[in-house]
Amino acid sequence: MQTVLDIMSWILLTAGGGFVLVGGIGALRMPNLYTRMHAASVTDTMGAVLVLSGIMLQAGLSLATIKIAAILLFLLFTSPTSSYALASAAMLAGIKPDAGRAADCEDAS
Amino acid sequence: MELLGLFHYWVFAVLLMIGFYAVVAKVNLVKKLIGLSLFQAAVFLLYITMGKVSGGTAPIFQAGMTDALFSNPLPQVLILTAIVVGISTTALGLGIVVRIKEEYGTIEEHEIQEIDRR
Amino acid sequence: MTVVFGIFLLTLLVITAVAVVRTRNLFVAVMLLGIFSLLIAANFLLLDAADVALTEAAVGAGISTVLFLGALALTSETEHAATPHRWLSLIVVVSATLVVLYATFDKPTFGDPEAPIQQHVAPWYLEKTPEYIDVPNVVTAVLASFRGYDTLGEVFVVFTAGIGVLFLFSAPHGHAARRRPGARDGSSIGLRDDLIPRVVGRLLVPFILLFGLYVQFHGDYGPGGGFQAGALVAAAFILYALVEGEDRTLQALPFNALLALMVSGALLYGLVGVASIFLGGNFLDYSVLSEDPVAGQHLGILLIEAGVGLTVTGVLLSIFHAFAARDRF
Amino acid sequence: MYYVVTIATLITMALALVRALLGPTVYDRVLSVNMFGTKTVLLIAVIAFLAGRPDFLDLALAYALINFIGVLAVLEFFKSRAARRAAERAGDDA
Repeated sequence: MQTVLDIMSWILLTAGGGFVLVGGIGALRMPNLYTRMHAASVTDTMGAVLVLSGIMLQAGLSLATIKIAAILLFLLFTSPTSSYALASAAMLAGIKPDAGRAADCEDAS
Repeated sequence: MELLGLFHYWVFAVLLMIGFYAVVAKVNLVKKLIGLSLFQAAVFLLYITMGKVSGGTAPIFQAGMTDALFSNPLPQVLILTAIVVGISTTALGLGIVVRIKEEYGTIEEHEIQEIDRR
Repeated sequence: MTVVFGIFLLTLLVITAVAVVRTRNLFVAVMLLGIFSLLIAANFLLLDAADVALTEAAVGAGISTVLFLGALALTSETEHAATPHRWLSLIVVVSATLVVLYATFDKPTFGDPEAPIQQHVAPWYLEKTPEYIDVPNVVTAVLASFRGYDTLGEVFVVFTAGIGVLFLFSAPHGHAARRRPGARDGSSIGLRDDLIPRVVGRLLVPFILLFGLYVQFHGDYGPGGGFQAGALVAAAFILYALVEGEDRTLQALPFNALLALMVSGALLYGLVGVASIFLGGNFLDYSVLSEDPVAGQHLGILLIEAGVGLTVTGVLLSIFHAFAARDRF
Repeated sequence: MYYVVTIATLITMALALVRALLGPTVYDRVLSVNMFGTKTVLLIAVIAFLAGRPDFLDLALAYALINFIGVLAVLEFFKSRAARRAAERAGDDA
């Protein structure tokens, strides 16, 4: 039983690490703000869910698992909200979503 | 490895001086305060680094942890309070900067001095 | 391996610090300062200082960004290009760096258990805490009991800083003529029009408050205590002010109540000390507060941590309101 | 096995920092601060288990709750700045 749990948490943790890394590379390499935001949200949702559930399997039934579940819940509430807030602020400031090219220009202020 | 043991102190020295540079060379008062908080963070880092013991753990007793090695709690106590004091004093500094802006219309040091000379 | 992680994080820390100083856009500098705070908290954790990392988290992530942004809104966002005496200051700074670097070679190696700092007082604290105070968190024991004097001083410094900010902002406006009626309308309602942040923000406020109380009262057993809890509770009210506007926050917790919090926390701390004198002990010697010395210590720590929490909450929130209530021009 | 995740998180933090330094807009920097915050939560959670001290999770919980405030403050800052500029323009016209 323990071995099965270990292997499962191994898989979850490694996959989570992979998603985190891919999101990081995307946030660096994507051509404009909105695509970068898209890449960054991979780390906030998929990466966080996989890594934290991998840890949860290791922790077993304890207070730590409840805390991790709370962390996961709050992350899933806050990170989409902050992405929304950021995207709406950028939209209002006049940065156009344009997937093809680097559509950014430095905010004049 | 012998030299790597001093890396933390080098980082402290470099951070301290980056903060110091911002305080002496920049003329913008908000930037000076930012430099001051970098300086402050460097000192925090020095204290905490000195309290660390290799192979030690945080000085909080836990069930089933007999004769574990603990890091030094004393620097942690000093820095814990210093962080909150630091943010309060930074806020005081920012308050003074805001008042200067209201009275002089600028927060650049040389412009303030020019206005004072007139 | 942990040491390698630490070195990596420290390198990022130095890069961030250089970028903070180099950028001319103060808004960008504040954002980078947020990253700096996250990095230094992770470093504190790697260096076994969980309590310090929690304090940095509570203060650095929310409150300091909000205060700096408030100050930028009231002053200006960009820095002028002029740096007079640039070369002179560079020379001074580089030579000072060389002196400090030279001094580091006399330091004991990182993590050396034989270093002078590990020989004095600290082993005594670690050994005697279970006997005299009997709380698992040695940091709390030292903070609240063994070095209660220091903490009393720090609380009064925080209190004084709060009074100082309120005093500064009690002055009338320099440019009263430039104030326009209605100019404040946009700034006082916060994000009341943005539905999604508003709903999520309102959802989080009670949880942050609950977590603050947990940190306050669980501080004897895990990382936490009055300073962290005060900052967390203040952060909860700041979040409420951001999503619901200043006026509603002031309805929930009026300004007079904040002043009362500030004063009562500091007073509570002092009175515990005076009470222990009257009961026959020394100032801030909690052993006399109860029949059993250890129970007395527990009671004393509970009371003074409550005092610290009240003062820190009151001061941070009144500073925030003082900045937010200032007319923008 | 926690090392894999820790290293991935650290590299992502470095990448986010590069994005914060490059910009080009202020929104990119806010994005990377936000991303950095989530990565710190993950890093702290992993380190807590790496060190065998689950009580460090309080710290990750604090960050999960508090990080949000920074982004909202930025949004409020942009909004009030836009309102201020609009008021200034209206004042200039009058």
